[in-house]
Formats: sequence, C-alpha cells, structure tokens
Amino acid sequence: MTPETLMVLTLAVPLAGAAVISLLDRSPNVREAATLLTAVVLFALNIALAADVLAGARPEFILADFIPGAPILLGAEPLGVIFGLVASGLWIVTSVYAIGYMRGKHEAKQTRFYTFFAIALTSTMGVAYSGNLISLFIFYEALSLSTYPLVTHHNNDEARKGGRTYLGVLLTTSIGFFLFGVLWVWHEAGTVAFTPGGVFSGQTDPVLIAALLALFVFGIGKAGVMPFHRWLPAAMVAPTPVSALLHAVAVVKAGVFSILKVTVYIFGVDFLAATPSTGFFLWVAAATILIASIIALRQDNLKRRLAYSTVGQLSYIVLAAMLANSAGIVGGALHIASHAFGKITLFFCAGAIYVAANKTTVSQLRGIGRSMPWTMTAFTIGAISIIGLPPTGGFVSKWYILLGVLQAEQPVMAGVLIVSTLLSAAYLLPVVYTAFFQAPEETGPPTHGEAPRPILLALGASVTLTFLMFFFSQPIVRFASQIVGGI
Amino acid sequence: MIAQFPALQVVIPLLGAPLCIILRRGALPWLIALLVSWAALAMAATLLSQVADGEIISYALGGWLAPLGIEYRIDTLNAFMLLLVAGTSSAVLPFAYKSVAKEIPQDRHYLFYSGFLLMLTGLLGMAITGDAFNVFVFIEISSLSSYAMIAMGRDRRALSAAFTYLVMGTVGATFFLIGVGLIYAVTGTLNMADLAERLPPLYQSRTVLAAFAFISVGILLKLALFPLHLWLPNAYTYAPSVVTAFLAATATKVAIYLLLRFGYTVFGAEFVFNIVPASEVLLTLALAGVIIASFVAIFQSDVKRLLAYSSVAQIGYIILGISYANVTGLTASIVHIFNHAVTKGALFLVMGCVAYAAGACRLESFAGLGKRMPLTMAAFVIAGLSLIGVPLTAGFISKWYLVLGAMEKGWWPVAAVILATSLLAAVYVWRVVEIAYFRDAPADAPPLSDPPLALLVPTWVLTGACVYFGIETSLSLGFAEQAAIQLMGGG
Amino acid sequence: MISGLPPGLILIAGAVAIPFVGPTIRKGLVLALPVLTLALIWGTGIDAGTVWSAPFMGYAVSPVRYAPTGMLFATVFSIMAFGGALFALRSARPSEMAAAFLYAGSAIGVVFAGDLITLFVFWEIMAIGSTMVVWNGSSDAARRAGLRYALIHFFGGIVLMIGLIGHIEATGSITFDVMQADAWPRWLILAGFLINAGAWPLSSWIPDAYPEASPAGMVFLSAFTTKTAVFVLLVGFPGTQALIYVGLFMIFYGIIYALLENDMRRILAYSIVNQVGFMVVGIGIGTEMALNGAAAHAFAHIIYKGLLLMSAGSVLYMTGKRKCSDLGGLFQSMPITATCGIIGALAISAFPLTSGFISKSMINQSAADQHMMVVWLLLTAASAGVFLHAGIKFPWFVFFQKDSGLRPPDPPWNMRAAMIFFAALCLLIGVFPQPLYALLPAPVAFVPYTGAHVVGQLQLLLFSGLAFFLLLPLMKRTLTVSLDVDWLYRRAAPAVIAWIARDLRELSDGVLGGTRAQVGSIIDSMAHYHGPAGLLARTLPTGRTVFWVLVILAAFLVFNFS
Amino acid sequence: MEKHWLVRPKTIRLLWIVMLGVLAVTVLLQLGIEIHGEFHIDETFGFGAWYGLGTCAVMVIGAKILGAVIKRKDTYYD
Repeated sequence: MTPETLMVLTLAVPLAGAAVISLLDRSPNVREAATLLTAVVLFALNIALAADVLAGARPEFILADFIPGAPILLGAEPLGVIFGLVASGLWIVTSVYAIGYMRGKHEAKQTRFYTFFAIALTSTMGVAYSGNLISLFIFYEALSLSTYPLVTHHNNDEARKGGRTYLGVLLTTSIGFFLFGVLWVWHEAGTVAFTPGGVFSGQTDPVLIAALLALFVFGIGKAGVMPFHRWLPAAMVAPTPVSALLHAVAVVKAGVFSILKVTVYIFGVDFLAATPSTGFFLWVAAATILIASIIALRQDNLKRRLAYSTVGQLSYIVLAAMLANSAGIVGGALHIASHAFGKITLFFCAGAIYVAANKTTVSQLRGIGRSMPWTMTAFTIGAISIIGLPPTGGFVSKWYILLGVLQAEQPVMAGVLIVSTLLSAAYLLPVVYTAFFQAPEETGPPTHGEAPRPILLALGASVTLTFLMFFFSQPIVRFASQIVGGI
Repeated sequence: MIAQFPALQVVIPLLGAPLCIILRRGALPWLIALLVSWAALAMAATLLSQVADGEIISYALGGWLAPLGIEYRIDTLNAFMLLLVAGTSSAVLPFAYKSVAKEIPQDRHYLFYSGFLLMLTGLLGMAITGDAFNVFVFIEISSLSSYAMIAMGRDRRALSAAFTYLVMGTVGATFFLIGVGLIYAVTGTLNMADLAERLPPLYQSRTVLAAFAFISVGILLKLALFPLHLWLPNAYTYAPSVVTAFLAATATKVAIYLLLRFGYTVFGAEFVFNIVPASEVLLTLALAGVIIASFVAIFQSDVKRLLAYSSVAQIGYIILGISYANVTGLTASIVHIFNHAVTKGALFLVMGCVAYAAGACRLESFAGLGKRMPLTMAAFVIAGLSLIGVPLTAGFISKWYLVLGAMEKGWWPVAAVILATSLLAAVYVWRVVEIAYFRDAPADAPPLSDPPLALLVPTWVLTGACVYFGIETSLSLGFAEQAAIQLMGGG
Repeated sequence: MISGLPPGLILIAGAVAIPFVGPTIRKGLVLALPVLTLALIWGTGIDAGTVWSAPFMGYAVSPVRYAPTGMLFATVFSIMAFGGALFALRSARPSEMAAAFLYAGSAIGVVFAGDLITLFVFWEIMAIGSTMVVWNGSSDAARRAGLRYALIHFFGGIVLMIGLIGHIEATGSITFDVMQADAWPRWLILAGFLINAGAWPLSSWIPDAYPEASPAGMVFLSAFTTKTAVFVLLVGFPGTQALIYVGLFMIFYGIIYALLENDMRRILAYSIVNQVGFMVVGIGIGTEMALNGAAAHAFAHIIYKGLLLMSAGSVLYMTGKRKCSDLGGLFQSMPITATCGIIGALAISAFPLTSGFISKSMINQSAADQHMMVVWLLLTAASAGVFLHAGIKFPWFVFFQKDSGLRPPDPPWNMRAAMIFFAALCLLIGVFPQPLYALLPAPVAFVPYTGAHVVGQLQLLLFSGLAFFLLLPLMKRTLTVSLDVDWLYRRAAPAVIAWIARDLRELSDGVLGGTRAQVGSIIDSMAHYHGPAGLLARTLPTGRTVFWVLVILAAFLVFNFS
Repeated sequence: MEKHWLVRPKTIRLLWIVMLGVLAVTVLLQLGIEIHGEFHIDETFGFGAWYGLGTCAVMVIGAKILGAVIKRKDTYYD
C-alpha cells in the first residue's frame, strides 16, 4: 500500500471500527473482539506507515478543500508517527485492560463506551497526521468533543460537573486562543501549512511572535499549562481506561504534541531560538511543573494525584519545546512516548486496585502489595519511569530534555527539573511504600485478590514497553532525531 | 421557459396561495405548498447556475423595459438568496405536515399553507426585484402574511407577539417607504440600477442623507439588529414551530440582503462607508447585539426563546461582517446568512420535534430527552455545535472569515469578541445538552419517544446540511465570495 | 559468551529470581551467587580493558570494563554480598534479600562500568535497591527515612546526570576516566559523587536512614553506596585538592556527631562518614600510595564495618534495643558477638595486626610523604578520635558499661558464622597484607610493620583509650538526637511546602476568577440584567419599542447632518 | 548471684593497674626504637601519647560544647 493509503486508513479503520462496534450491543464478546481487532489493525497500519516515513516518505492527502488555501490535509512526518504509534499501540493494551475493567466493574453502556473510544482514537490519529495547522485544530476539537461522552460516562451529577469543567476549559482555550492563533498565523503568514523551518521567515516583530506563542501555549489547553490545567483532574470522573489512555496518552499528548508541532513546523526551531519571549514560557512551564507537583504531593485520591502528576509532566514537554533546540525537541518527542508508557501503567494500577479492592485513596492502600503483588510491582516500575530513573523509558527522555536545557544554557530550568524529580519521587514513592511495607489495616484473610487477568496482561504489556524504550532507545532516539533533521 | 423563470419564481407561489384556499380539502393545501416550494427551489437553482459565472440576468416584468417597468435583476447575491429562501421552505414544508396537524386546528390548515406561500412569495420577491418600490410591496406581502402566521401559534401570547411585530414591521416598512419616496423625489427613478447611477452626484444632498437614514432604520428594524430586535424573541417563541423555523432562517436574512443591496448597489459603498459613518454605527450596534443577546440567551428558561436571542446575536455577527467594508467581511456575512439559516433552521425544527412530542420547549421539559428522544437530541447537539462554530460544521466557516476579516481590518479586539462570544454560545447550547443528557425526567413524566419520520427526516436533512456545508463549502462559500466581490464592485 | 557478561548482572538476576523461589532454594541461591560473581570477576582470564560495546541512546556504551581498581572493589563487594547474605539468611524477608542483591549487583555494575552512561544507570538502580533495603526496616520511621534517603540520592543522581550530560556534550566522549574539576559539568559530577560518599553538607542521610533498616539491612547498606562513591572518586578525581578538605571535614564531623550519639547503629553510621573521610583525603592527596591507601582502606573498611554492624545487628536482633542507654553488660551472655565486635572495633581503630592498621597507615604515610603537616597532624588526631568514638565507645557502651540486666544469647548460627568469617578476614588481612596489596591498582612498597610505626600507633591509641576513660563522665548517654543539615529538609522544607500548598489553593482559586462566592455574584449580576426578567430581555410595551426606533432614527439623522 | 568476674571491682582495679603499666611500656619503648618523622614535632618523645591524650580531650570537650547547642530530645522529629 502506498503511504498515502496507509495514512488515510489510520483514520478510516478506527472510524469504521466505531461504526461496527456500535452495532454489536447484543454480543459483547464480538464487540470486544471488534475493538481489539480494530486496534491491532490500526497499530499495524501505523507501523507500516512508520517504516515508510523512516525511509523518507512524507505522504500528503487532502481530505476536504473546505477553506480555499487551507484544506483539511493529512500528512505524516516522524513526530506524528511517534505519536500515532504510541497512541495506537497503547490502544491495544488499553482495550485488553478495558475488557477486564468494564466487566469487572459491571459498567453500564459499554457499547457506547467502546464506540466513542474508537471515535476518540480516530480523532487522535487525525491529530497525529494533521498536515496543516487548521487540520490540527479541527482534529483537536474533534478529540475534545468525542471524549466528552467518555468522561461523563457515569451520567451522574459528578460526571456532569467534571464534564463541564473538561469541556469548558478545553473549548474556552481552543476557541478563545488556539483558533485565534491559527487565524492569526493564516492572516500573517498567508499559509497554515506545516513547513520545516517555520512560516515566519523574515517576520521580526517580537511582540507579534510573543503574542502568537502565548495563544498557542495557553490555547492548546490539552497541554495542561497552568492556569488551564483544571480540566485534567476534573476528567478523572471517567472510568479508568479513559483516564489511562486518554488522559495519560491520547488527549494530553495531543496537546503537547500540538505544541511541539507548532514549535517545529510553524515557528521553526531556529526562528524560535532567536525569539526572546520563549524565556517567559519556560517560566510558565516551570511554574506549572513545580506547582502541579506540589499539589500532587497533597492529593490522597490516587487518580487525582496521578492527574496532577500528569499536569507537571506535560509541562516537561512544553518546557522542552520552548528551549527551541533540537535536543529539546527530541527530548519532548521522546517524553511523549516515555511518559505515556509510565503514566498509563500507573493509571492501570489505580484502576486495577479499584476493580479488585474498591479502593481509591492512597491511605487505603496499606499492605495492598501483599494481595496484589503484580499490580503494585507494575506501579513501582511505572513510578520509576515517571521519576526518570533507569532502566526505564523515563530516563531516556529526561536525558534529552536535560541535554536541551544545557544546550540552551538555562541553569534555572535544570534546577526546576531537579526539584521536579524530587517532588515526583515524593508523591509516587509513598504509594509504593504504603502498598508494600505497611501492614494492612484489616486483619484476617485478605478480602480480595489480584486484579482480573486482562488487567494484569495490560499491565505486563505497558511495563514491558517502559523497559523496551530504555533498552532499545537507540532506534527510537534516531527516529525522533529525524524531526529536526537528525542530531 | 427558462427565460421566464425570474417571473415564475414569484408568480408561482403567488398563484399557489389562492389555490390552497380553493382546494382546502385534507392534505391538498400542504401538497400544493410543497410542490410550489420545490418548483421554486428548482427555479432558484437554475437561476443560480445561470449567474454562477458572474453574469447578471435582467428581466423586464410584463415586457416593460426598465426604467419604466419593473426590472428583476439577478446577480449572484440575488440568486443565492432565492436559493436560500426556496431551499429552506422546501426543507421545512415536509416537516409542516405533521407539525401543523398537531399545532393548528384542522379547519385552518388551508389558511396556514396559503399564508405560508404568501410569505414565500414576499421573501422571494424581495430577493429578486430590482425595483425599490416593488421591494416595499413584497415587504408588505411577506410581513402581513407572517403576522397572521405568528398569530396562529397555540399560545395566547402569540397574538400580542404578532401585534408587536405588526406595529414594528409597519413602522419599519413605512420608514423604508419614506426613504424610497425621498430618493424618488430627487432622482425620479425607482429602478435600483438607475438609482445607483444617479445618486453619486447627489451624495451631499440632505434629502439623500435623510433617505438613507429612513431606509437603513427601516431595514435594520426588519432585520432585528440590536436594539431594534425587540419584536423578534416573542414572535419566534410563540409562532408555530414551522413558522419559526422558516422565519428564523429567511425573514431576517432577506432583510439583510436588502441592507446589502441598498448599501452597496443603490447608495454605493463609497457613500455608505465614507460619507455616512455607517461602518461605526453598524460595528457598535453589532458588537453590543452579539454580546448582550448572547448573555441574555444564556439565562433564558425557554429553549425557543433562547434560540431567538441567539438569532439576535447571530444577526449581530452578520452585520459585523458588513461593517468591515472589505471583501472578507462581506464574504463572512453572506456565508453566515446561509450557514446560520441552515443551522437555525435545523435547531428550530428540533424545537418543533420537541414541541410535537412534549408539547413545550421549556428548559425543564428537556430533562431526560437525551435518552427518550435520542435522534432528536443528537440533531440538536450537532446543529448546536454549528451554532457555536465548531470545526467541520457550517458555523465554523463563517466564524473563520469573520475573524479573518477583523484581522485584515486590524480590529483585534473585535476578533477577540467574536471568539469569546462563540464561547457564550457554547454555554447556552450546553445548558440544554446537559439537561437533556444528565437530568433524569421526572418520575411522573409521560412516556416520550422520537417523533415520526416525517418530522425527523427534514430535521436531519438540515442537520446534515450543517455538517455538509462545514466540509464541502464550494456552494456556500464559493457563491458568497463571488457575491461579495460583485457587491464591492470587483466583478 | 559468559565472559562478556557484566558481573553485576548475576546478583541482579538473583534479585529478580529471589521472590519466586522457595526458602531452601533461596538460601542456596543467595550464598552461591556471590561466589559465582567472584568466579566471573577472576575466572575469565580477562586482565584489563573494555570487553564489548553497544549503541544506546545515541551513544556507544561499553558496560563491561576490566580494570584493577574496579576488580578490587567488585571483589570486596562480592565478599560483602556473601557475608551479608549469610548474616541475613534466616531473618531477611525475600523482598529484603532481593533488594539487597539488586543493590549489591548494581554496585558491582558501577565499578565495572566502562563508560559514564552505564555507570549512571547502575548508580541509579543502586539508589532504588538501597531505598528498598531501608524500607524493609518496616517501621514508620523507616518509611520516612527511606523516602528522605531516596530523595537525597535522586537529587545526587540528577545533579550527576546534569554534570554527565554537560561533560559528554563538551568532550564528546562518554569514557569514564580521570577528570579535572575545572568547569561546571565536572563540578556537578564531583558533587554527585560526593553526595553518595556522604560528604557534608549532605551527609546526614547515612545516620538518618541506615539505622532504620533491619539488622541485616544495615550490614548491606554500610558497604556499597559510599564505597562506590569512593571508587568513582578514585578513578575520576584523583589528586583533586579540594577533596582533602572535604575528607577532613567528614572525618571530624563523623567523630563529633558519633560522640554525641546514643543509638549504637547511628554511632556506627557516623563512623562510616568518618572512615570514608579518610579515603576521600587519600584520593585528594592523590599520590600512588595515597590512592592505594584509599582503595585498600575501602576494602578493609567494608569488612570491618560490616562486622561491626553484624555485631550491633545481632544485639538489636536479640534484644530489640538500639540505644546505648538501654544496653550494657551484654558480653556475659553474647561472648561471640562481643568478641567479634571488639575485633571489628580494633580494626576500625587501626590497631596493629588488624586490617585497618595496614590500610589507614598508607593514607597517613602518604600525607607525611607529601610534607602536608597539618593534614598529617589532623589525620593522626582523627585516628585517635576513631578509637575514641568507635573503637571503644561502641563496644564499651553496648557490651560493658553497666549491667542492663539483659541476658540474650548469641544470635543464630548463620549470624555467628558471618561474624566469625568477617572477624577472621579482619585479622588475616592485618597479619598477611600481601594478597590485598597485590590487588591494589599500583605496586606497593609500603611496609606497615616497623617498630617505630607500631610503637607510635600503640601510644596514640592507648592514650586515646586513657582519655576515654578519664573523660567518661563527660560522655554520659542522653536521650537526644543532634541537629544537622537534615533539619532543613525534615523541618524547614515540609513547612515551606505546606505553606506554599495552602497558598496555592487560594491562588488557583483566584486564577479561576475568584472564589466561588465571587463567581456567583458575577453571575447574579449578569442574570439581573440579562435574565428573563432583566432589563435587556424584558418584553417591552409596543409604545416603548417604537420610542427606541425613533431615537435610533434621530441619532442617524443627527449623525448624517452634522 | 555472683557477678561476672570481669565486672567485680577487684578486677577493674586490676585492669586499671595493668592498663597504666601497658601505657608506660609503650612510651618507654620509644627509648629503644627511634622514630623517624617527616616533621620535627612527631619525633618528640612520646608524641603519640601526649598527642593522642590531648586531641582526644579536645574532641570530647568540643563535642560536649557543640552538643549543648545542637542536641534535641530524641522525639524532636516525630
């Protein structure tokens, strides 16, 4: 198949999958099989596409010519391929997990759940393979909207409130700022095409660039840059598979991915490096990292703690992008993958605990490592990756982000990463300790066992990915380097 | 035959009206109205295809050549408006069959369809004619019939709403007539094309200035620009569902067409924007309208009324684009005329479905509708997204050009206001969505389900159009752009 | 094939396997694996050099490098792993044993690392493993101390990481070799190394965390982290003058704080700082002999400190008490423990015929050889101080002092065996230093046993002993802890974070547009004007409407005519 | 019950005497064995003895003084 066909199929397959899934309400087994099959096919398509892109192909395909000069365009390049691979690969894992979770929890409306999941993945693929800024915006919005039914899955008052914050923040930022930025770029540069080296050559007004940067950094609310981060903890009302794939991988990564993409292909790394205002956004990202970590430190609800941790970790990538050098971009791209593997593991564990033991807060987890050793071991490994320690993927991305920080000669940012590393250890390790080294509160025989098998299987897969990203860092780094023309 | 289309466009509906009264039995009036409307649509489409390459059709009514006789002059804008009006009525009429049966007593159905066709005649006539006085005639035809149509609403307040509309509409039409009289006095012609030639030397004439003031205020009243919108919310709220949908999609839009026609063709952009501070006045009123009406919409407890206020706000957007006085802004306005017609039409048809099933459109009666009327509410969500201006819907295209036009003008705060008020739209749309999907119906509520296909299909046709024109824009955007360029004198 | 295996991986693989095997196999495994490691270190016939390299993260890493210093450290680490495993054989939980083996294995990984990235990878795994060992103390205090311990090491780790990145970026090479502390990347590397060495100001993690581990856990902990730090300093920064002062500070810091301490294992923890200080001074002096001395001292120290902690651990294991004020008179019922403890104490004090005598003397002598009088005098005073704070204080307060009434027996056989094994090693090395000297990186020309040296050392130590007993009234044990730099992160930092977090909540509420009440009042006022009954939404009487129309028309006309 | 022989006051007295004897011997040995120091101070008679005694006293007293400032109850951090 040509790369163009593959690229279009990455959108068509999950969409068709959604249609099929929605018709299978009567036979859950077939429905889940359809989900898995769709996910596997999608991943295979992404791999095939990745091989082409690695070989130098840069396919483009116009979906609709809806605004003259700014069509809805698909285009694949290494950064998008990395995101596409991560999201589609983890969709398989999450689907396995979701089977265990949704059945274990006897959730209602599972067909709707799987349908919108597939639609959300379609949007995610659209984000990954957007060929210009306007398409990126469109799929970004589609992702917000298609995940709303997932966030509010429980259909109760709490879900309504969470969903309101979720959509409120995401729409406000995207329509208020992001769209404004897109229009401004179109107005200023006369193009919204993703152009290596950026579209602003010759533009020298620093105020203009600063304003545009602000519109993108704050407007891409999915990146969770403070003060527009509140949607992420609010989204935790969703069932855990949603939190795991969407709010550790697809949605949040769509945000930071967009920021990276705009940095590389709209502003251009070199152009941005000469822009003084990036300094301000470094500080914004730094503040987000630190404040979110401190808030995470004080959350007793495990999912909320992880959510705030995600807010902080996302700003690693924003920070990396604002460094405006190749190591930073590579580091940011790698962090998309490594944080995805690590955080999805942690969310899986939170969900596994909820399914098996019906516990949601850290303080309830005393001694749970004895009854759920596999889950908590996976949690430990995920935590190690988030902290950024070897031998996990988190180390590889942190290495390159730090390299970018040093190349940009930003010692204060190095300090921020130091403090953040410590804070992330401080909010994750107590969970490990509590689970393994504190005695359970209730005496007597354990009231629950390990999580269901599909959940453990998914955990095993995500942990394996975390390790693989470390041990096979070489090809991954090489691929990521292609974004900036190799390093 | 085709050469006679400009006349037939108006004449057929006009003849259809008495026919409805004559053949008043059963479903016949409806069938006549439907066929007439579809025929009008076919003709409008033909005309549009004829002017698609920028040609202008001039048609002398009754063989009397202009300037003595009445000329029908069809350029892209006219044809586009004809298509919009005929298209909306063609989409709405199938819906009317069941909806009207439920909302209006059987013995008045023939009156309804007859009135409907008169309304259609008036609107098509306003859009097609090239004669200033003739415009007034058609205004009156459409207005008078719409007063009657509104008064047919089930709610007793429909009468007072119709009365207010009557008074205001008459004031507006009168102002318009005074203005037309004044320019006739100084130029001696009523033909728009001639006026356009004879007015420029008279730009400093006080008579022309006064005429412009009367005509503008008259038209602004008809198109319900804030703060002259006061007749609109009640009229839309209490009119029968079909009427609301049709009026919301077309009546104010045709008035906007008149504003464009008189502003650009008759008086000329040079006069309007350089000699008279129309740009500033329109900008101010449009912004105030957009902001205030959006906020008002947020707090409404009747969804139909909510949408009515939203219409006021959307009219503000259209006027905003006109006030830019550049091609982008004008394109945005014209394409929004179209897109908003489609969107609001769809939304008011949804209201019709809800009214059909639940009897009322109050906010609380939406509780639990997400589950009980899933298809209807899904249409509401999609059309609502178009109202907000979410990408891949028609509303997005308009917003895109509207903001772009503001940027070209260097009016950054205006661009910001447009985007910010889109969020207000999100708030009022989402209020309804939340209630429909998250609040359970009261335990004693009667069982509800989606209305029959006769209602659903038209609703979904317009809803589908919201999406279709968000992706495939060559029709809406293409003609809008061409019309804008023609108006600005570039072709 | 097997010869290219990183030797550390054997123990790490063991760590992974331990939780999954039954108790009998586990016991065999933990005793066999260190021996297997030793075999891999010495049995492959590789003398020196990098064995293989592989692409990793954009660099070419070489995880296995045979070099004399590394082999020396790996050897003693293996011995320690064996002794520690023997000591822990019955008491340690599988999780603790696994953690300890992960820890030991990664320490061996560090000393065999052929490049900076491999080094760092094992360095961090070591931090993870050791944290787990601390946590296996399973008390609430262990939880908090373990977290502090982890944080300090992750801090040291990332400081080191930044330094390494800067260094690699500047030099383009990832080879681990001698460096000059001449620019910030190397300063950071040095700082990272020193944090693990327990240098002041970040030294209090040693007395803070180690004593919270289990009796067996602390035996492991005493050996690896600080000594790998000594190893990397030895290879990376020999002859860096600043290290002399850092080392001296560590020495006296250790002595003073140990003197003030009441907890027997914290005394020994402070004495680790003190002993590592000697090694750091040796590295700072940097002559061949000084470096030999530092390496030899590390070797000897691991054995005798392990022994001392086994002795203290046995006491803790049998009595459950760890404070000097609760202990005393135990020599009567725990003769083997007491004897072994005393042998360890003599070794740490560098008594002739013990391992400490032959290693520490090299460091002292190299200072004298370099004519560093002040350094030499301070080192000599410190030698006396070591006897004071560890050599006498520990055995005296634990085994003699007063009769606490406790009569516990000696510990189980495996613990006794481990102690006897290490005590024998202390004496063997002390009497036959040649095998150890043969392992040292440089040829050794030092003869420890001269009459003058022995007599001088005896004078020094015995009169220190005299001073101890004369000044005993001043050393009455009190139920106290001593403030240290750790106050900053145990008291100040949490308070600051709590304060920030409280204000953050207000701030983030504020960012969202004020408190709920404020938002509510804004919405209320909006509703006042825009609500259904509000001014802007009311249905006006027709007359009023027309009035407005006229106003607009008038405005239009006025505009036009003005 | 009789006390362990080692803790009987008689033994302790004896131990003190033996210890003082040993101390004397180590110093006196220097008469027979010449110590070649690198510095002059370390060649003084009984250097190890007086230096050890002196520095130990200084360290103990120094620690005592420092302790007055930095000692806290051992529940300080709990």
